[in-house]
Amino acid sequence: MTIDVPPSTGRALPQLQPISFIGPDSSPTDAPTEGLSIPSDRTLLGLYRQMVHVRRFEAQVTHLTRQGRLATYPSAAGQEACEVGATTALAPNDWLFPTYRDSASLLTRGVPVAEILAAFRGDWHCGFDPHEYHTSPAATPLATQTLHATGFAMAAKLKGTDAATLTFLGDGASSEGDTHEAFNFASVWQTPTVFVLQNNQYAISTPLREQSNATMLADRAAGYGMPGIRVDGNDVAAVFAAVATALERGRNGEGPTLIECLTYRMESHTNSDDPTKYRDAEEVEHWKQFDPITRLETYLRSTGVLDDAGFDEITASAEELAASVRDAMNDEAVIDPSELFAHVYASPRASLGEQQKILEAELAAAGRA
Amino acid sequence: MTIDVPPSTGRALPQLQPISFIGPDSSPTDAPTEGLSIPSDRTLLGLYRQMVHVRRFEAQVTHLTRQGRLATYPSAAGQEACEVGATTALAPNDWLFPTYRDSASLLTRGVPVAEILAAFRGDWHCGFDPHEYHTSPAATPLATQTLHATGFAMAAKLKGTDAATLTFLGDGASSEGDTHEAFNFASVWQTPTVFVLQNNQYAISTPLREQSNATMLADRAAGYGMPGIRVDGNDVAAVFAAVATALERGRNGEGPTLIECLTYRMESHTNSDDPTKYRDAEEVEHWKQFDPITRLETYLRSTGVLDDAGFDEITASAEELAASVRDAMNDEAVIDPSELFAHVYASPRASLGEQQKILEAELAAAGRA
Amino acid sequence: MSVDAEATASATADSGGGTAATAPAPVTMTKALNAALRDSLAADENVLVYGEDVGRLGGVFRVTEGLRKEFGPERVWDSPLAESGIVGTAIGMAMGGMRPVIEMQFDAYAYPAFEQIVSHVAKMRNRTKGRVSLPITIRIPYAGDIGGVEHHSDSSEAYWTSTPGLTVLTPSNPADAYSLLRESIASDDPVIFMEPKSRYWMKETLSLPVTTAPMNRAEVVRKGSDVTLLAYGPTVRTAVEAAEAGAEHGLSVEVIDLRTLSPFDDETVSASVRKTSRAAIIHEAAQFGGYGAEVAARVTERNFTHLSAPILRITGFDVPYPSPKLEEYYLPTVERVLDAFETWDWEL
Amino acid sequence: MSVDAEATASATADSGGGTAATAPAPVTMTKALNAALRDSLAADENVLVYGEDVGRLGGVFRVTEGLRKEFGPERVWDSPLAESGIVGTAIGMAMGGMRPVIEMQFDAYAYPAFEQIVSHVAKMRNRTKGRVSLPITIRIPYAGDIGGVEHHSDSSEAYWTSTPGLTVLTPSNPADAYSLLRESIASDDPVIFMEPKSRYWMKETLSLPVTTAPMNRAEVVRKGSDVTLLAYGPTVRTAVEAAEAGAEHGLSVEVIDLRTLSPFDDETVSASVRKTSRAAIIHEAAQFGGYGAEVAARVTERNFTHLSAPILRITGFDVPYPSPKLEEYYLPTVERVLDAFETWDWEL
Ligand SMILES: Cc1ncc(C[n+]2csc(CCOP(=O)(O)OP(=O)(O)O)c2C)c(N)n1
Ligand SMILES: Cc1ncc(C[n+]2csc(CCOP(=O)(O)OP(=O)(O)O)c2C)c(N)n1
Ligand SMILES: [Mg+2]
Ligand SMILES: [Mg+2]
Repeated sequence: MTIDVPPSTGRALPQLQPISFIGPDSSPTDAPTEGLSIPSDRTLLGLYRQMVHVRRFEAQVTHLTRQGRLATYPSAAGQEACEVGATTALAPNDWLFPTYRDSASLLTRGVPVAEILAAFRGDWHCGFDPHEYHTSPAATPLATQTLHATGFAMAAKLKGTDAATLTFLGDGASSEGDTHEAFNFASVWQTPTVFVLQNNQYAISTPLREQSNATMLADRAAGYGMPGIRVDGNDVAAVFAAVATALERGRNGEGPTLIECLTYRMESHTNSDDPTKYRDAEEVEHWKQFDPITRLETYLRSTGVLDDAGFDEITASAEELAASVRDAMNDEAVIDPSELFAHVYASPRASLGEQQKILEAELAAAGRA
Repeated sequence: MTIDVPPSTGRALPQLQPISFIGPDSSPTDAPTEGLSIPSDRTLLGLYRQMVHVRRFEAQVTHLTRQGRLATYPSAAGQEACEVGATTALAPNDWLFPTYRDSASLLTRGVPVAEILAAFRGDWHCGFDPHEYHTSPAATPLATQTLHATGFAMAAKLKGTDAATLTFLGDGASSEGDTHEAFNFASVWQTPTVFVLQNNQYAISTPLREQSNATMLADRAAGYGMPGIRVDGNDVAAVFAAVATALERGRNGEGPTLIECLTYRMESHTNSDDPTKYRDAEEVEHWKQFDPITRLETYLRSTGVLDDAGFDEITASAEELAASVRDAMNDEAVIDPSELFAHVYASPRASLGEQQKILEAELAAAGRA
Repeated sequence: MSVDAEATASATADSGGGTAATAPAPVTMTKALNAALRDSLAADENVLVYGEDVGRLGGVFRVTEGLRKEFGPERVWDSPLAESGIVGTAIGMAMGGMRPVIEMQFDAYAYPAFEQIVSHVAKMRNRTKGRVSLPITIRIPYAGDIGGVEHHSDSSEAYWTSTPGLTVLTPSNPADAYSLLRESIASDDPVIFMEPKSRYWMKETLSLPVTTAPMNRAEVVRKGSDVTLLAYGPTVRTAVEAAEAGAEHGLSVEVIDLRTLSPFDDETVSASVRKTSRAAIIHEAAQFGGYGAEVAARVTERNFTHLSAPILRITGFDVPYPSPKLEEYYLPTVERVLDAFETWDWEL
Repeated sequence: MSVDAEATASATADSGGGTAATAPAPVTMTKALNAALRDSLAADENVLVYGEDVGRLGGVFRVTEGLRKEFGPERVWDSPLAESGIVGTAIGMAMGGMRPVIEMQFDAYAYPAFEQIVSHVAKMRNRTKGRVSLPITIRIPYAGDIGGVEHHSDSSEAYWTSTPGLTVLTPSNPADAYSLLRESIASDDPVIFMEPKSRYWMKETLSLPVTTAPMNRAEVVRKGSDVTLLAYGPTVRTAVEAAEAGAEHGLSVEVIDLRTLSPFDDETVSASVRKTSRAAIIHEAAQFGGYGAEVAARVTERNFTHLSAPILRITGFDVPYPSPKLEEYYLPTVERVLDAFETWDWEL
């Protein structure tokens, strides 16, 4: 049957070696670049600065969990190049659809420290105003946000704005049905959506090889007629370039892109996890050589973009950020119990009013109102 | 980063031209065959015979819906090569996981006419004993059965039996999250599962181009590290050979296979559908030239495997089948109202007993018990 | 029903208004729904209609017939076949300023979207302290009595009504179908809009647009003094027939059409129950954990001393929705209603 | 708890039995569940345990700890991360003769599997007129009071209890956790087995294996004569504390642990209510359409003339499960129970 065979454009499976500009040894690589260009020195310095900041931020927050002052925190330590590289590539009007893992991206997006912490210390679920930061609430149900990012991008396309959307998802989340549906809807509708799949090789304890039998997760894209590329997720230059280009493609009406960032989760899943149950210390040790921050630091020093003074200034400002985290924690918000009822519906419900009265009476009786 | 790049085996995207042995003009094609061999004359004659039977069966059933004697029937007219070719390739111990579209496969699997009709005339949901025919109830919720087929195959693998499973799904169903999850589980677990995707180019009214932007749906397979091939779904020789080989692979521990069968739904979605709203008569007309039955008939006559006497015998036996359909319809089953309660739980529930008494009292009062 | 320039300019959040009125004519529920969608699309350019087969085909029940042609495939279109995808993208679209009206083809086919509905649609406003509204209308054809194959006749209202954050409506007649759907689409709260399949072809003489009682209000559709019979969607007709049959036996039955399942209109129902002292609720869904349980529980809580008898639930049995030949035994009938009334001790 | 040859040979459908008894020792609910899984795996080679992180890690709550090591990765393993996939494959495995015991990592993460559970797990037996059994146990950690992030504290029991075809159990203590889980796994009916997260670390001195009352029976856990207080899972402890507090005020509260939510043990509950004439149900889930509605409705239907007051529901409020700092205001407390009792007219 020689009929109805559609054209084969965009069908080929891409490179196996991840796209990379700056190698683990901090020198330029001969890895494929797929036509991308390395960001300017200025951009690289900004990315470096921001990576240092988010790492310091996460170290501080993780420390607070160890002290028992915060219940749970999923750190993205080791994944700063993905978080910062991808998020920095966004234009202000673009929207970000992050997950629980992506506090570093919230910080990069400009969400204030206190508002990021608000969610983790249990003040309120979201913690910030999504419309203010063009950033959706961090999604906890895995993969669900990939569809929100697709729908938002469709709205932008229909309204004719130039907003694109970026969503993060993990290697584990890639197994959920919603991921498939999002890839498909985005490609059929040709929405300006960039899917940044942070393949950190574990979904809590489940290693990649038990999550997928694919040669690489970027290979999923071909099945949707969507470009899929694999990037060294610890090379922020590569992540930034790939995401910026994909966003641009989206804005130009060329549809969505899947970007698999190969990286590694250096910390436990959250502080309540025990990674010794499922991975060797050597494996973690091995991945230290690919650290995204020291790699860029050495590179920037070698090219003269960073010197000791610059380094000290960045370190100091990261320390200020850490201090602001501690300050924010000391400034514990008091949550009004009426918040329970205030935002369930746009139009108030009589029965919720009745329930609120019950609670108020209870609190009054306990001398708490 | 040159580490951790897995081998590229099985990664390449397959042929674009569908695998085919016997072309639309009934002569051998020069399409790719991917190492498959054309079935024996004897097998081809059996396939031909069964295709004639199922077509006659479906024509008869469709006629009964037109007479208003059956409510709804989704015919697979035009898709007989997929239905018969795939199902015939099964060994008796294998299990089939069909959909509402696949009555032809139930018939091929040996489910008696009256039991197939039982579901359509509203006697009971399934209509037959799955364990007797090694065939799951025809699934109505799209794509859900792909996971059942995967799970069953995993059970067979764990138990060390040699059963493989085959499931049908449509181009529309391929968009559901469950399809993705089934492909992934099957490939990670390397289960003996064959996914036969009947791409008949419509999901009710929705054309393929609004369902998927993929060049071909078989391309999905690469993203799971699973072989994916496209077959001329109107060439029963190709379908049979591809499915038989895939089942064999599965039994040999080589895991699942996705087989996209390119075909066309000649009838309306069901008899309550109005296809004039969404497709041209010319398109349907165009597809007549690819008819799977006339194609094989001409081929078998040309090779001398089929002669007039053989043809007449097959036609006559198909007429007998049609007569048995009419007989079965005249033999209307009386359904005992207690069936409502009999099979909800393995262990009886007191409250259902009470409800059954209410119903019995109602029927007694109405003089119906 | 033509949508003129004026309609586009003036129609706003209030249902009805805007469209030039049609002369009174018999209108089916599908036509009324179709008109509500058309008028909503005309009234607000952010309104979008998509789902499985809602475009070219006009939906398997023809509720969206003609809309793609009239408003173009950028406003009304066929989506890929994936319900979680449909709801999930609608969430994103609503965050992006749209008011999507999406269709789940049959009741049981909303289940793949369960997580998106329960974990996001219902919770986004609360999660964001009101910063993010999701004005999404999810249309779900529901309930049975159509001789459908398995999974085509579920009554899933209890799943939605027991989920805080959702508003759940169900019309029982063409006028309400129009008016409530327009209100749903105009609402800033997400609405589960349940359409009783077996009543799609029910006709009523109407002039459109029509504005009926606002959502969140139940309606007394037949006055009575002995019993309050609560119904919604497909069972309102059964309830009225039961009231008529009761009248023949000297029983005066007040029938209330709930219209909105969540929130529940305690005021209207309590007023009636305090008058009659007896109440029953009728629905197609199974009894155990069905919506009738909430009705019975809350009406009893609020009116215990006014009740002469327990509130009865006249419902489907506690079994999966049966195959067509068993449907007649499953569905609550006029006789089952009257039999239930007889179980009460009328001396109390 | 060692699994010896004898255990493997003799353990059958009856829970307990088989494993050599351990000396009495304090056992947490997680340990009891772990022992039940271990003994079930040892007793029947068709029992399989899989799900997200249940293998190497032993589950995020450590309920499956050590099982992969003991029984090997062909019996106990980590699946890909997809709940519909986990349930859907379990259906196929059960059709193929296995008895899968699968875990949904948190309550809200069963929602992606909703269609597989509601449209297939619950209906397969009925659809096939009993030809196909699905002996699947779906373990769901549920409810709150753990300071969890969003989606980690849902009480979803009403979704399952309102679905005909499912059996829904929830233990409130380690002994029941062991015994009911063994019974679930041995049952030919699919079971939704809901584990109260906040009680995972509750300890009881036990000798294992232990056989408690069979499933489908409620248990009077504290005798009383003035009020019947119904509870399950996490709220049984609250109920007992409320009964103790009530006793200080001269109120004699009978506490019943429902244990099985579907089916409901009408007999045990009615007997108690006929004695006390007053009843209340306490649960964490929101009130509207919650499981308590069914309890209130059916207990009232069956015992109306014996009741002196309406059945009260002491529950979470009708809002999405709140963030940790609001949790204490949301969850039903001993005070809320006692306040509720005061709303009754005690003169009646
Ligand atoms: C639908 C759903 N199922 C399960 C979970 C529980 N869970 C939270 S994080 C996680 C692992 C996710 O792994 P991955 O997607 O690789 O992201 P990573 O944590 O590595 O960033 C799981 C299973 C969830 N949040 N949502
Ligand atoms: C989960 C689910 N959603 C929607 C439907 C309604 N429905 C039945 S058949 C169909 C189209 C299926 O198309 P395809 O998968 O291509 O199979 P075909 O009918 O062409 O054989 C739809 C939308 C369904 N059965 N299940
Ligand atoms: Mg990961
Ligand atoms: Mg199709």
